[in-house]
Amino acid sequence: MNPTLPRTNFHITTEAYQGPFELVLDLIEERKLLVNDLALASITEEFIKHVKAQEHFPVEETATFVEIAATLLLVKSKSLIPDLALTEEEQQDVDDLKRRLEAYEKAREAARELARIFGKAMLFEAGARAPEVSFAPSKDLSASSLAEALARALAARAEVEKLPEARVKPMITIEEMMERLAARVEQAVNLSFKEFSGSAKEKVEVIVSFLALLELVKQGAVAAEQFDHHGDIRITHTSADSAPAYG
Amino acid sequence: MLTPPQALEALLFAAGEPLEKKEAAKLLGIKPEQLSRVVEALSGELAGRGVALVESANELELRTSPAAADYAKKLRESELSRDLGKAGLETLAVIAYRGGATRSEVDWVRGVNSSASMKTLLLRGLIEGREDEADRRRVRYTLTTDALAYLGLARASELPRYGELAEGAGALIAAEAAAAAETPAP
Amino acid sequence: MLTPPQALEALLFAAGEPLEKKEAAKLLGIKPEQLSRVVEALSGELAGRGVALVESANELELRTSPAAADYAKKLRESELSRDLGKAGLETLAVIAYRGGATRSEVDWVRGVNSSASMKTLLLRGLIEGREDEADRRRVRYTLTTDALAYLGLARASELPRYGELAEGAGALIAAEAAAAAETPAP
Repeated sequence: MNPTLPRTNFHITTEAYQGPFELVLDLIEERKLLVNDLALASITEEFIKHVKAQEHFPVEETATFVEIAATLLLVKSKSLIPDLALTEEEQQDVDDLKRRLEAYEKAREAARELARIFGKAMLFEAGARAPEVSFAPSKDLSASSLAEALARALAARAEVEKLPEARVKPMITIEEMMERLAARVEQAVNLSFKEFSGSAKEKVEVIVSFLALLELVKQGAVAAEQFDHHGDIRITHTSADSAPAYG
Repeated sequence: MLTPPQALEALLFAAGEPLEKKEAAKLLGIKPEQLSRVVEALSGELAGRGVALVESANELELRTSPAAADYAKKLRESELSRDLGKAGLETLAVIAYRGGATRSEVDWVRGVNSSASMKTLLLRGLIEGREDEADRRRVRYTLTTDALAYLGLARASELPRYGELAEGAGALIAAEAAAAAETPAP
Repeated sequence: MLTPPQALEALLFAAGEPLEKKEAAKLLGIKPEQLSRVVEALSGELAGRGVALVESANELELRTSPAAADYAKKLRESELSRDLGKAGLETLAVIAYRGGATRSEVDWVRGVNSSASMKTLLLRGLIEGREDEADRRRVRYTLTTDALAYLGLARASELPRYGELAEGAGALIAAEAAAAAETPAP
């Protein structure tokens, strides 16, 4: 990271966070940490607070924010209770989040570089010369080929508009996951309670407040789910890759 | 930092058409009497290349060099004989079915920038542009009479599946125009 | 007789717009795989001149060189269009630094739905989509020569901090696998 780069363009505080990765990275960078388990655990609470406080929450992304909150909680749980064994799927979620954050961190840095040079030293195209027009139709031109071309273009557009809705992920799985996680954390605390010695009281307090936090997220998940009854909540992975050729 | 001959080359390239010598000197920030040395230097640099500097009494222009005439001719022939392809046909179809369209309207229906296709269709005499009657700052493109005759059509409504396709394109344009009016840059 | 780089310069100058690489090879009478050497040679010959060769994944175009921006700007003030927003820049960055990306890859990296940004970039002609050669059901988006020109770059490898910020092949494969796992077969 280059500390000399102007970054004001990207830290307009009144602007709503566009996506969860942006928020996670901002919180990590504020603490001058690198993307790792420790950093993720240390920002979990703050992330959830932000999510709950954000009024202009992009509706479409609600589900994604809650999903990331859930994964962060996994990391946090593991950091508080090392005995807690993550399932293979959970561990995969955590690894996936770290990989994506690393990729996004680079993309964000790259975007700053592009912002710095975009339009600054433009390469201009050749000046337009008056075209010598001569009527030259082509072999592939006919009334029916025009009809086919327009029908194809309209169909491709309809597909692009439609695709996001096709990939709705049921929110219920997140709520279930939260509940499961809460239950497992409680159990793990009970199991290892006797191991707590001198600083036990402090640690118990941390975990109790953490459980309260989990409860909040659960409520958030429920709220998001209820919202889903009024409008579609879209998950970000579209593969709406059908688009007409440029030209 | 560019030398004056290099700056002149860039200016003439960007101008496209012949540039007045007085204007060129002004844009280069030199005195008119200094220009001839710059012109001479650029001519020398371009000697034997694919592009040449053409100088008349009052004007300067870049042109493909005589040695490159064959390539320019081949390019032109290829441009005129090529299939229109998917992008070209789509662009022409939007203009045909709408009975005329602006550049943005074509872009909106296709979802991509159509400048290159429009240029080709203009060059091949398949469409022509006129000031839009509703908004004089815009150009409205329509099929040329040659194109309509080639397609064997007296009017747009004779196109296959006219009602359905014209309506589909119209709906997209209306939706995009409304969206463009309310959203700023992303 | 012109050398192949000089002939290419003449062709691109005469075209006055981006020329498909395939088409350029055909017009030069060389095999497509021989083109990259000619492109390299011409880029070298144009170094320090007022005109530069811009190369995107699929096309070649002559443009004024970065150093000439201040001169050319005087002639073409109107072309300077508005900046891209944060979302647009991030989307452009993912596509640029990965040497092209599918829509799901962009979403995967940004963690948000990027359809709106992609649409704007397509409409502005800054990216173009083509069938992915590895998987024909997908569309791969790459920068256009126009996007490179806005950035003042002749080719993607000149992007700032390219080596450091470009994603390695490993990360790309991970992204593809993740996207494939979450995408039901169409």
